[in-house]
Amino acid sequence: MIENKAAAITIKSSMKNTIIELLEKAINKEIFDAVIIPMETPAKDSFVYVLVKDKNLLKDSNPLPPVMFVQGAKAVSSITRLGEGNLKIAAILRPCEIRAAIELAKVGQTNLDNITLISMDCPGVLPYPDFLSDPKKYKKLFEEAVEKWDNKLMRPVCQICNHSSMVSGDIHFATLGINKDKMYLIPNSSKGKNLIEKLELPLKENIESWQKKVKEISEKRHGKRKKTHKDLKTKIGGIDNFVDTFSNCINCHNCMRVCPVCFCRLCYFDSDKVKHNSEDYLDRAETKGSLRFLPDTSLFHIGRMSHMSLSCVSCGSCEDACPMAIPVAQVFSMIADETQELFNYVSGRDLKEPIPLVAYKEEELRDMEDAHD
Amino acid sequence: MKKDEDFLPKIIAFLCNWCSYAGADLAGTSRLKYPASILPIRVMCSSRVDPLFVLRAYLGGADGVLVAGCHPGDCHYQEGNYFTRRRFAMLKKVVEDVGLEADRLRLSWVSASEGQKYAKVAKEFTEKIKEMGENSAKNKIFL
Amino acid sequence: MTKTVVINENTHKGIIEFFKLLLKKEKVRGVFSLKKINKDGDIAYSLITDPDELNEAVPFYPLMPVNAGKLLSRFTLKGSSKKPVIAVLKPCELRGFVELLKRQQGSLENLYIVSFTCGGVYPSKLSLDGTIEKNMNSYWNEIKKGQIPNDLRPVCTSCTEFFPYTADFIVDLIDNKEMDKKLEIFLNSKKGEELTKDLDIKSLENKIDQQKLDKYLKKRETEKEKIFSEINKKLNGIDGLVDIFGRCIGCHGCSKVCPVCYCTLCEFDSANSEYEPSNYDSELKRRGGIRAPPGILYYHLGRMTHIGISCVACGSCEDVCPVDIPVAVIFKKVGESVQNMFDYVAGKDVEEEIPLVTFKQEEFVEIEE
Amino acid sequence: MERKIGVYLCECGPNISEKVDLDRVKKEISSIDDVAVVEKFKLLCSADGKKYLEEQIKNHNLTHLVIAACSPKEHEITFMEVCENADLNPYLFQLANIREQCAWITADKEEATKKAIRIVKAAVGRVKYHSSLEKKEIESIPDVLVIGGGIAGIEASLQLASSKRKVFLVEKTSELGGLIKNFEKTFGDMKSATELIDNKIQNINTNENIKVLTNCEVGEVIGFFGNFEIKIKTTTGENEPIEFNVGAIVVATGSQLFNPEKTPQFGYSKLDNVFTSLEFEKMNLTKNITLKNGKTPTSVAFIHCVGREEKGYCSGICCLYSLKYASYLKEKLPKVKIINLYSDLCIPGKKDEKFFNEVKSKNVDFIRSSDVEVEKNKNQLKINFKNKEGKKNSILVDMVVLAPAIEPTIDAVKIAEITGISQDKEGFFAEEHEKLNPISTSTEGIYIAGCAQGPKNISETIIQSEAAAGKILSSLIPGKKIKPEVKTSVISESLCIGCKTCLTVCSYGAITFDETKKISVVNEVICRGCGNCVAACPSGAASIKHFKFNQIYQELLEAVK
Repeated sequence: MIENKAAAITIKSSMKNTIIELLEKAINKEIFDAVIIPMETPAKDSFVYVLVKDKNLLKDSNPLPPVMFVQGAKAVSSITRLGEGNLKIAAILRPCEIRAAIELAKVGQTNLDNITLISMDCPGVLPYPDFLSDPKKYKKLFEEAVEKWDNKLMRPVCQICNHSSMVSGDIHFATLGINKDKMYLIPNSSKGKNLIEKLELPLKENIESWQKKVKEISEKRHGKRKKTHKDLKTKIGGIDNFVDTFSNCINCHNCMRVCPVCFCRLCYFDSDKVKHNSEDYLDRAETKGSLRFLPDTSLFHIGRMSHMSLSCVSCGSCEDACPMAIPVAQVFSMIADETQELFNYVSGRDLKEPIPLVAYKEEELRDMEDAHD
Repeated sequence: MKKDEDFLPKIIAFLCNWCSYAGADLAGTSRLKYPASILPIRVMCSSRVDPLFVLRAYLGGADGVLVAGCHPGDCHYQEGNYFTRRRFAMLKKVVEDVGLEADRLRLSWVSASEGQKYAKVAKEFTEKIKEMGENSAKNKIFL
Repeated sequence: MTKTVVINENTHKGIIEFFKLLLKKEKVRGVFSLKKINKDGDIAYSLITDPDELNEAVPFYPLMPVNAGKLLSRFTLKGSSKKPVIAVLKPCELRGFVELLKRQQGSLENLYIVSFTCGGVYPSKLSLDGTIEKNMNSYWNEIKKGQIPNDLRPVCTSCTEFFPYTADFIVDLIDNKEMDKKLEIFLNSKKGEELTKDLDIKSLENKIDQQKLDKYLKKRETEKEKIFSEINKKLNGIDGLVDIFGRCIGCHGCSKVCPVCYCTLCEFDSANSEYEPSNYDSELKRRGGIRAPPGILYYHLGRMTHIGISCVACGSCEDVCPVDIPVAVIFKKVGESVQNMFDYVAGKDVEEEIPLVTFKQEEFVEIEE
Repeated sequence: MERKIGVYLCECGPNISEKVDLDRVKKEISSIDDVAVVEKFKLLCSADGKKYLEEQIKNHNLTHLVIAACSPKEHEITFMEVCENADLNPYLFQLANIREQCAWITADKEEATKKAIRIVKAAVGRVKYHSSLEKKEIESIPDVLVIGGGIAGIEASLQLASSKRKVFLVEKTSELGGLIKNFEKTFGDMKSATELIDNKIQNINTNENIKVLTNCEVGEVIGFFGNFEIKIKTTTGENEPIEFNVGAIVVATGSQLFNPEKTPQFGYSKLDNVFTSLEFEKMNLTKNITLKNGKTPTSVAFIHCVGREEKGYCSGICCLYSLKYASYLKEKLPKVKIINLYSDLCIPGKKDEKFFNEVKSKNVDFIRSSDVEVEKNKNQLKINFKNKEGKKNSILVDMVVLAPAIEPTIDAVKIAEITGISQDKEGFFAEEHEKLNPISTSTEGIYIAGCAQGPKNISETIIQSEAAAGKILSSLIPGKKIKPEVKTSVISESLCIGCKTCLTVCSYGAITFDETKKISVVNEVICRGCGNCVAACPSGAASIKHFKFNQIYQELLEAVK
């Protein structure tokens, strides 16, 4: 955060409309050429990210949809991977999506030069399968839950999310701890400050009440998170329990495909390196009497953890996409917390912070080593 | 949907180098007139036209897509156009089966000496597309 | 008349006994089958080499966690085993495997296939809350009576290719009144006859009741008409397609699990399918807005042009879809239609060439207008 | 590297400028990213124009060039040369056709201008994705392998052999000459066939640049135009295979007769005194024409078109050799009665009508007939047939000579497999194109001559042999390197999954399968660059230089806009 001040905006009809109006204004002032924002599908059964320029289309967008259909970082990546382009773009994303977009920037999968990342206090999202079972009903339920800031209906990983407010990005729409008729626009970078200036908004509100509320929620969630992870660890501890957790896995790799920080063109676990000849498989079968086929389900999941847990943002996309209802996101969020703690790293916190495995410190991790004589 | 007289469709024409492109050139050197709707893309053989190119053109908003090659049996590369024909037949079927307008896709055999035929195909196809109106995929944002 | 092996046990026990005998006599080194893999009764395909482990096998279980054709491809792709392996596949899995064989993605060497007239499977999701297990009795009662059980995958209730043409061993389950008393295994190939030649096992000459199967086929055809006419109502121009596929999240799980999608890197995951910034620019100018990532319809329609010709309508794609798009029904419809053009049934015959790598000089003359 | 695209609009005198508002085109194109310069010029293909372009490329340090002018069929090569002279790789250039397919066909100037803008934009979009390509040159071997020692192979060998070009002539039997060895005379001119062939064989034997390999057959052919590795086996299998390299191959394996046992109604091999044409030729050449019992025949019937229906084509020479046989008979047995039973007479060519009239005037009968059957009738043969009115009729003769269809030799399948050339549905070797390339095959550097390609008479065979030789003489010049197609397919090793789809659709055998890596590999020397494999490959592993995905796609994108 660059300073402890915010611009206040009066909420007229709804928070959603206020955000859209502000974006419209920014487009009119040619601060942005286009906006990346969720929009409801014509069938009204889901949402998609769209890159919009047309102001009439922008009216139909929804900055705070009830589900995370596609992780927003993936949308940003699809637009900027091949270059920053000529368009100045505002991206309306949830905090975890912004973090993923930043992780991807570290590995060249997003180019944030022309992107202004805009976040909001995130109430969490509904599990996608629940939503799909009755979109109309769940849209209503979601709105009610947001109103009450009650996240019992939200996904398990959202319920234990301790990064649900501004973490990184350029500017943030704050609603927590603020009167219902207002929201704050808090700049978090020079880009963000620039936006406020261009919009001619006075940067004078004190943000203490928001900070206090955010901290309170974050701490509460952190405690819940630790407890949940601890329980989970007991549940999946040991190889048998671990294998059982993933026993229904059908190797569709949907979890990997939707993961915002799994960016490989061809996943190692889909490559030739995991294909073997019949004899090898039979030999392996004979050591145990029977070999589950495809084998190596655990290798895939643990391997993926080793590949991406340092960048995992606990967004929950993997769990939403799992057709076999495996609690992937919960397991991964637990592992991610542990690996990131090793390096005092929070994925997507800061673009300048290198991903731990491409950096080192001379004096670190000494307790991992054998004692030297 | 736009159906007025002024509507000049956008038609992408994939032309094989040896027959159809030469045929289209001949239409020009013979000073035949046909609508400016046709945008030619030269390929060495019609068999280079991956059905996905046609699909991209269609979903990208082209009002029509023409694939033209040597007559069967006359392919410069012996039998490329037979494969083109199968792929095209299949693509058209898929497009039709999912409820899209297969009539926006057309396959024609035009030899190097058939300038007349090329002009005729161009005119007819343009007329046909004019009747059908604009490709509604053009303005969709959820594709 | 076909040579037929008979075991006087119910079909389930019988087939396990048959496999045990093959293992004991060292006719095969392993059995590939669905099997209960843990105390919770979760079921997965397994490669079984220990006769005791066979007790947990459930070869005819109405579940297809993964299309086993794809698994057998993986099993044999990098080199066949030196000793025979016998595998139980559903007919569509077998056809998927055959399509892969045509594309050099596996081998039949030292591989024996058992298949059966298939009553269909449940959506895999139903295995999670125990629904399938609960339905087992009623499922088999319906199959025994030659009826179509409820709640199966839509592509199963409407499947008309439930006969395993190329299997070495066929068990006829549909409308089989004697299922609880005995197991008959029809030896459908020379290979099959060879394997069972000097087994100490009862055999006779018998034949599969075609009339009975035809009757069942009629029921499935009626069901198919119903399902197709429903989907046709939705397949209504570009808007209809956007309504169906609009909620696709682009996970491409459908192609990942598709038995006939075999590419190292899918075209639709490749650089070819990425948009340049300038493409976004021009799309915005034209449409005012564009989905990101773009290309949902391009992906699905493109995939139809790639593998519609080989689609075996197994339903795996729909099963894996996290957003419940009726992918399998649409692919089944398009696949059948495309295959009909060439008088081709995907996976029916190993020798038959895939229509798109061959041609006839006189065909589709009408397509050139 | 920074892209600097130069776009030059050719007025083509009034041809383009009158129909297209080039100033507007210039304005529109100028605003495109990476376009460094847009200029128009009155005639770019003129000497002045070419000089101007060269200077422009150099002065502006252009990295890519687009010329909007006529059809690439007209001046693509011209401008590619300009690029080369200006040290710009010629493949970094794109010619936008705004003349033949725009200015000349569009009535309205406004529409023509708009279309021209789209065409040029598409070309600019495309050229951004062009990459430099290098022309390749490979050493070639001038020597030639000729398969088949009949008249076709002999003629080709004689035409080809010289001090700088060795010819290997492979014949599976123990002597050269082929079928003609059995002939007394050639039809039409009725000159000595033995003399013709013996002279040619002598020329072969005295030519030190021709190596004759009798009792030999081709065991293996690997390689491509300019360098084929050949393995020759002896038919006896005794000696070690002979190995050598050649630059081109002539396949002249000739033909054989349709086996009349497949048409039992003619009684061949069941009835005495029913002969095939070739048996009759041999009998005529080696001894007297006699019946089985040693007597001289008093009447002989020639039955034409044996197997024509079964094979589905007219062999085209049987009528004429039957006339020749009538001549033999009338010369040796002047009193013999000769009847020709034909369904259609095939007497083409500028001289053979005269020959036909001469033979006919010697009291030789011609009966148009159908449903011909031969049966035994005491010591004679009874031929039942329907005449042209459809009435049943019959005649009695002493001898029947059948004129069976000409078909490919049984070796054809094997040779096709070894050389990789294809056969047509009749089993003859397929020419690359019936009219455009009737001597070439699907494999560059392999040519066909004589009856191996289809039934032919001797003169036609010689013409074809000379043509095949001509093709080789003009393309395989000693000391000169071969320039294979530059715009060939490439298959990505990491993306290919080895499904062999590309290999199956390739008409040239340019793709092989690497059995170790289990992937397809393009032989760039053989590939002709059609791009069929690229469209067939589902995983995008195959691509083709200069017609790559992005090159076409960007052109398409601009065109759709």
